[in-house]
Amino acid sequence: MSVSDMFAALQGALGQDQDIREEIRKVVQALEQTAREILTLLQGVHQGPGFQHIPKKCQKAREHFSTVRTQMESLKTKFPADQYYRFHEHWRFVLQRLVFLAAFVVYLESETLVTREAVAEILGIEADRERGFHLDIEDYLSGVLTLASELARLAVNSVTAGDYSRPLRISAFINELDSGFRLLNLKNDSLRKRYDGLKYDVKKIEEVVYDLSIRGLNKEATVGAGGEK
Amino acid sequence: MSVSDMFAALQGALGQDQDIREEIRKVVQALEQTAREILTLLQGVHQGPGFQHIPKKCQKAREHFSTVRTQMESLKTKFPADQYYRFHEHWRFVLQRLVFLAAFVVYLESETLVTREAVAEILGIEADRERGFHLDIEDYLSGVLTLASELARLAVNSVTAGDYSRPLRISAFINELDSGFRLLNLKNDSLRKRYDGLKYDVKKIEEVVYDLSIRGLNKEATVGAGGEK
Amino acid sequence: MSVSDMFAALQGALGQDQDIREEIRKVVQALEQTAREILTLLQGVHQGPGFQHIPKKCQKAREHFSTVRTQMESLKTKFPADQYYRFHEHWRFVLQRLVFLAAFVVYLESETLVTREAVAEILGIEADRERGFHLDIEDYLSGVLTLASELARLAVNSVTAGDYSRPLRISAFINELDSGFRLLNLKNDSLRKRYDGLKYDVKKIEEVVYDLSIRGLNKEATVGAGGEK
Amino acid sequence: MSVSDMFAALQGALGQDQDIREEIRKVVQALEQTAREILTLLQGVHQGPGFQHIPKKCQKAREHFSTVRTQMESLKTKFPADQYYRFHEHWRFVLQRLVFLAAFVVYLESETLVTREAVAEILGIEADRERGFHLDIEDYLSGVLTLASELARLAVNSVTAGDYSRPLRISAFINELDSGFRLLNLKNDSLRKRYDGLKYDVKKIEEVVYDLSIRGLNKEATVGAGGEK
Amino acid sequence: MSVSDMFAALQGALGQDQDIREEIRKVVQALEQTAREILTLLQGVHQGPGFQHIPKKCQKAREHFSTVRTQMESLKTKFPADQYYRFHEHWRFVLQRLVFLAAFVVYLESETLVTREAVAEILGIEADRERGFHLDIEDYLSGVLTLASELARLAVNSVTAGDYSRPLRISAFINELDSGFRLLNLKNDSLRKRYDGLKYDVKKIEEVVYDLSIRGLNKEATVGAGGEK
Amino acid sequence: MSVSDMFAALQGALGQDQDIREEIRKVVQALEQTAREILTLLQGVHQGPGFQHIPKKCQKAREHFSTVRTQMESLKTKFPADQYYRFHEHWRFVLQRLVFLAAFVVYLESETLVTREAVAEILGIEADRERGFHLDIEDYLSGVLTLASELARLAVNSVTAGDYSRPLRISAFINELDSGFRLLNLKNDSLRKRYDGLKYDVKKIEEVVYDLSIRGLNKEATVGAGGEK
Amino acid sequence: GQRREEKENANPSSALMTSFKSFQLELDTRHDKYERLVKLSRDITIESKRTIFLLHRFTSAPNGEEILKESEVKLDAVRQKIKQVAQELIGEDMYQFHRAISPGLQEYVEAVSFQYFIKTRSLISVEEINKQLIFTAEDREETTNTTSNSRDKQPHTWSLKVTPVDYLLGVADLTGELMRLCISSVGNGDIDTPFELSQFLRQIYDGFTFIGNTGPYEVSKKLYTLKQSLAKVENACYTLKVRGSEIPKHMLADVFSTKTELIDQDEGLP
Amino acid sequence: GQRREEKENANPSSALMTSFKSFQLELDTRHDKYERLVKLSRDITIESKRTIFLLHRFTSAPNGEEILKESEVKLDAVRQKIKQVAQELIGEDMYQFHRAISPGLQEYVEAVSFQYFIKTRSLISVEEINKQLIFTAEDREETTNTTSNSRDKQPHTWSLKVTPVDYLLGVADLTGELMRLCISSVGNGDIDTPFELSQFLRQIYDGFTFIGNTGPYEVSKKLYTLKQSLAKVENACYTLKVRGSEIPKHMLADVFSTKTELIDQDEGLP
Ligand SMILES: [Mn+2]
Ligand SMILES: [Mn+2]
Repeated sequence: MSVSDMFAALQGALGQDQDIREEIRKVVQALEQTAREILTLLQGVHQGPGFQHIPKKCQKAREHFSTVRTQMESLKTKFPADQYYRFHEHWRFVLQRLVFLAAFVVYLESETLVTREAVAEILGIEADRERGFHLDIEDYLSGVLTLASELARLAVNSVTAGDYSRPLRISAFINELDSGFRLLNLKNDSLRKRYDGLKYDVKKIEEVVYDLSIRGLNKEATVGAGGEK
Repeated sequence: MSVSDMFAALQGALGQDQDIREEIRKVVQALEQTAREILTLLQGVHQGPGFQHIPKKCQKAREHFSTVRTQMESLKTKFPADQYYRFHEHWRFVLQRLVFLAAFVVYLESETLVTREAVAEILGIEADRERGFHLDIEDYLSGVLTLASELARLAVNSVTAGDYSRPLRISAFINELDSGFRLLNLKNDSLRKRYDGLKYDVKKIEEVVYDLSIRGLNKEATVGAGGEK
Repeated sequence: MSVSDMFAALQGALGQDQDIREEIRKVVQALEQTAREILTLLQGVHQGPGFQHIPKKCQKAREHFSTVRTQMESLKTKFPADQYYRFHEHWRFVLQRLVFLAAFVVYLESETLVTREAVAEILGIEADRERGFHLDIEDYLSGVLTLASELARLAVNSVTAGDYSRPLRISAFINELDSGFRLLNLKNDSLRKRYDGLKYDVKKIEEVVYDLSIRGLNKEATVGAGGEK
Repeated sequence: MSVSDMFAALQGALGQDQDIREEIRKVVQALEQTAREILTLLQGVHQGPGFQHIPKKCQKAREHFSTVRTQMESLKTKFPADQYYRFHEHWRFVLQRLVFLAAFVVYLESETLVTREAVAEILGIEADRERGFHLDIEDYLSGVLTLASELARLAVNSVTAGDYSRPLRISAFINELDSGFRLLNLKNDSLRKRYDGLKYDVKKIEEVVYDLSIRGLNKEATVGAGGEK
Repeated sequence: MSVSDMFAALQGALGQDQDIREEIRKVVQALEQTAREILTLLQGVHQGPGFQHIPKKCQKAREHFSTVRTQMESLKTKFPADQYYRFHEHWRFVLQRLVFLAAFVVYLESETLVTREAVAEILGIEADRERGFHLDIEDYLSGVLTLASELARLAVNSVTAGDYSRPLRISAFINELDSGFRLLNLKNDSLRKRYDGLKYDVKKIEEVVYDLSIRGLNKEATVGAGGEK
Repeated sequence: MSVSDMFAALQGALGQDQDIREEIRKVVQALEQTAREILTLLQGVHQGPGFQHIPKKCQKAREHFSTVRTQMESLKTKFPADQYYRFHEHWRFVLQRLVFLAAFVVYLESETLVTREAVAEILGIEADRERGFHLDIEDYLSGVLTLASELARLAVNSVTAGDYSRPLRISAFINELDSGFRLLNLKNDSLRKRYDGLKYDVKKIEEVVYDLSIRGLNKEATVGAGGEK
Repeated sequence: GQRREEKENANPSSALMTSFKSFQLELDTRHDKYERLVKLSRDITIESKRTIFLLHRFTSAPNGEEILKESEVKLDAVRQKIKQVAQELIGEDMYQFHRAISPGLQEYVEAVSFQYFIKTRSLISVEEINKQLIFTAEDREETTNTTSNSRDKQPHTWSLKVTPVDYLLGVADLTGELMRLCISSVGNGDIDTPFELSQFLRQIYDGFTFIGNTGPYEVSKKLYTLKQSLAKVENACYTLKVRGSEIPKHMLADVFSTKTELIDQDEGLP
Repeated sequence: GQRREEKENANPSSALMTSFKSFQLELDTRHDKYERLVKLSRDITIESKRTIFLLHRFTSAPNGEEILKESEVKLDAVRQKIKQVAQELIGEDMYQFHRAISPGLQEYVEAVSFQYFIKTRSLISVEEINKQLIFTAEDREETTNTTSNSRDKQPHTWSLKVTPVDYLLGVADLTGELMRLCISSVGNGDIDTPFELSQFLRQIYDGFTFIGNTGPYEVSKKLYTLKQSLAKVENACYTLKVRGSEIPKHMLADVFSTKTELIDQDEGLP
């Protein structure tokens, strides 16, 4: 093989990489659009009347997630399956956001923490690296931390909407989450930083519970909550 | 699965990543040591008497490369095969240096450019990503550019050692290399920068050829070179 | 044409550009001065007694806007009409500030969002690019986001001043604004960043409403508000 | 004159300059030490029991300022009077800090803003450039902005210490300060930046007042304050 | 005095300062323009044929320096004489450049180093701080270092233009300069850094002289030079 | 012990440390001055006539080293003997420079590499850490690398001065040095970086030897050198 | 049901929501146009860079004319892209989108002025560049036929003007390419080009010095690199001169013809 | 053959080569020691960090004593590592290797002072810390028995002294952990700890203010973060005070016992 043949082949390989990145960028943009639509849908729960329509909103969000799955399917085809980490940065941000949205839907439906497996299924990807396009563990955790923030806000707005039991349940959930995170020996700087924010969410919710307690509204809540279920 | 079980599992995964990096670093250090030994060996060619012992030096270097292959074998076992690019930065530098050393040996032996396939074989890795731990194309090119610099220096020292034909042959080789690189549409900043250096190597060698020409030593060289082969 | 003639011509073009910019800077400074005066005037509403004089303050601010219109008239003459975006950066900041001030006045007067057309009229410019010096849509939106911040602060200070109904009305207004912004597909970095700040304003106001709710002051407010209108 | 004679003469001049700077640095270090002592002393007011000892602390601080004046007297002798701005950078930082400390003492004593003339007198320097070592206007303003921050913190800690009236008075003071700054046409980058921070202090104090108001504690405060005075 | 009266007074002082700076900037811009013209003029000496016109170019440059002196005269009137160092940064850069240009002219004319006194006279300012607007010693040295760089370039281009004697003279001159600088005890960071560059200029010129020597061109030069003088 | 007592004690320790550093800085300044004088003296060898006075220059330099020894004696008294590395950074730079200067003198005298023991003796310190204020091995090596650079320059200037044998001897010396350094397993960043520079010195000298070879001047040199000794 | 639900958030038919829907449309239109222009600009950049790479082969190859022709074809393709830019900008204030297209235009200036230098050994003017960026309807018909007929009837022209600053920045980068050209000329035994280049680069350097800091910051920022490039070219000339000094000038031609033969021989070998 | 070949480069028995071989030995010995110390320091850092994580669980768990005990075990393990460091430094100038071990020691100071605060609500002194870093031979025997007998016979002690600067930097970082402790105390309904913490942090802040810029740069660099932490704690106390103001103090206990019950109930659920 002549030197110039060798270099022509090399040139081909270099160009290919650029093309792949361009393709990935396009799909990621579409994913961001879908994520924004789901967000808009779910924001409604914070407002007074929204509390009554949570199930319907969740159902609608579930429909949007089928679009996500189609887009993810497309994303997977854009690059060789075993080069996930070569291009990771491109979809990292939107994936964390989608994890949050899925976790929010699951929480609203069942008041439980979505597992990594379940969220992967909702997004149409794998929980396990060996099995294909997967959900990186740090991205999962990052999405879960965003959920905690959102729930702190939801606790405040529940009170405004007259629902005094929800903050107590959120408080228990967030406390459990906090215990979970304490088990982790976080090294990663950005994740550690975001985790520090969790303490403020815990504190905020605790203050709401405190406000309810000193007014005896927590008891009312327990009764009310009992009746609601 | 309880939240705390979930988090205990997550913690395991996070710790694993750190361990892998630690392991990789160790093997890379050993590779650097071997690379330095090969370099010391080959540096001898620049000095007067060294010119006569090129074949023996190449042979010895070849032996060192078997150590490299063993170390590479060990490196491959340190991380999942499909996460090459997750850890690429760790071995990038030493790999480029080894490419240079292999290319230098091959040049000294046969005055040809080692192909990507051949260098991969010398290092005990794959030229093709699909087949396992491979030689990234940019790393290969970077090593080749280091070779060009070394040859410019060799041309100068050949003259001092009274070998007037070698610079002419180096000149032809480097010119061909330069033509090859011109075929590439380089985007990558660091590679482009290193490629700019090639022009200076070409220029330096050309100046040597020029010096020989104006003294008529190039003709002497052609004769001498003919006899030598 | 010689190289040096060519550069002399280029130098001429560059010099002219500099002169224009100098002229623009002077008018913009005057606009900033006027904007600062309007701001000082409107800041008064945050303080206790200020709440009673809102209408008067608005009226006074309206007078200052006639100065703004005169200065804008002067600004338009300083550069070729079709090169608005060439010099956009110079007046961008002050224009956004003036949009905010106009939007604040309009909100205080009628608790509505000023339209782009209306704010353009108040500032003596066009809403439409084709018709002359106009109000860029992103500058309009940026000014509106500043209004949101200011209203969050006003909600806090209303409570201090004993007006419990205003925060509820601000909350409804901000929520509507937030929904509106969520319709937008923001790309622009600085606007996007400022929009991200909106969620803190929303949260702050939610917390004020929460504080009123848990103390039953929101009902009091509604009654009071009813009576007030 | 030979080149080496020229340079020998130049070295003389350079050496002199360096000696002056060395001397200035020493006095500035002493000033910093005194400033630190005053700061440590005044920090005590944030502590619960410290509130009762404010007058005593102020008196003690006043004593330290006589040390400051002695040190300033020494500083003035270290360089030719008309080269103030040549060495300005050396004492700029400590001077701003001393202005803050003097302003803090004066505020604690009388809840008023110290004038430039008064602060210059406390520090044993001139308010007016023509009359000698003076207090640069920007350094004065910078010190005043530090005071605003400190008062925001004091408002918070006053509430914690059970003093509900002080935040109301601080709020009024800071509002007046804010209006004052709005009269200025700041260009200087660092001062402008620091001024932008003032609005956070204003907001922080407004939120403290809000928290007191919504709980009716501001009325309690007014009553208490009335009794206290 | 009320806070707002105080700030109104402060604004007066701040405005004045800003006006002075504005005025200074304008004159400095004019000086930069003149400096640029002199530079363009002198750049011609690097051009092959330019060597013959050095005297004419110097003469022309001298004429431009009379413009410089007029502009300097104007600069002096823009601020109180004893606040030189307050505004030093504004003209520092252009002054260093003018020192370089004057030193270059003087070198081209007489192959000597211009003294601080002489350069001050050429620029129409004082060498001595006590006597008025003066040339700061570090600015003088900085300009001289720029000269050294320029001469290294000139040595190279002289050879290209076939003048083999000039590099030898430049080499002697630069060596003397280097010895001079070694007498100085430099602390100043930026000047020190620039001085570190001098050794590269020295080395560059030594290499030029070397290239001439090894080819016997320096003897030719001496002969030629002898004849030239 | 109260917190404030603890901090008072810490402050005492820190103050002491500062005093020691201040003392050290003063002696180091004096050493720098002496080093600069030796440097000025030795720089003379690069210039034409300097070649003939090498022995005299070396002798003079030797005298300056007795000043160095006195200053070193003083340095040793400034800090506790077993805290050498606590303050190492202060004298590191000047010590490396002095090593270079001593090594240069020794090379000029005998064309050998000064040993660590010998250089320590010249500087009046120990080669061995256990025996007192010693010469750190990295500082020794760093000084030797500076020597290599200086010799590359000397090779160039020897040719200019018509001494064609010296470059050949320097070349042999530098090659030996290079081999020596390649034995070392350098980790330390700054030493490693400086060592990387050695290859440029080697290359430069190789090019000088090349220039001599191609012109047959190296043979002349050998003859001349033989005769010279 | 759905209607009611939407109401929960905000009334979709409220005045505010209506106006935000119109904002959405306006912003999306603008962003889409901007995106299209960014993509065109990227294409222009890539193709211009490739043209420059191609032109660097000019010196080494004996097929100079072919390479020039090929570069002309490539630049024509780039100009077709610029035409698309021009069409996007009809009725717009071009400065609104200037940031999107500026990098591409600068790279085009670099490429076209490089080609021009190789052909004419002189600097192309900004007017000359802009002359080539006036496109007529006929050009358009060739590429896009889907547009309405009414427009096709009258002869249209679209044009785009490279700004002085874009031109200057492109020329500043050109000097880097010229430096590379110089170094490889030496590497190819071409002894005239370096001297021509040093003279040419000095003129450009003088031009930039003359403009100095009156231009925008980006321009003055390039001055340092420009000076470096010039120094490299000057040093190359110096080396040639110094080495050439050792033999009479008339022998140089011989030296290089020998050299060319040698290379030709080498190329003939397997 | 081999001998001759080596000669080509440089005479391996020349004085220069001999001394460079000794340099190699010396440098390698030093670097190896440095490397070992860096690794020990990393282990110390990691284990100290884990101890801190563990101690943060103290507030939430009812099993406080257990956690304290567990932390003591962990810190003992850390001290065993520090002992290894001390052994490496026998006969050395510890400052030569200070940069290698400083990060680990700082983190240890942070961990041990955190534990000390939780136990005693006061600041551990640097003397107290150093007292725990004196190790005797018996300690050594437990872990390493491979050393020579001759040494074992005489009772040895090794010690390491944390420098004032390491201590200060560790304490500065401690304040960050204390801030986290404060925020989560509020989150756990503990209303006393925040007030204690604010007082304690203020003392430390005053201490750092007192030291100011007389210490090295790293210390003054921490001042800003320290101030932020203090502000966060002060704000938390403020919030508690303000919210607590709405009910009579004697009722607070009720509020929180209710709260605890509620959580206990929750934990009892499946
Ligand atoms: Mn380019
Ligand atoms: Mn920590």
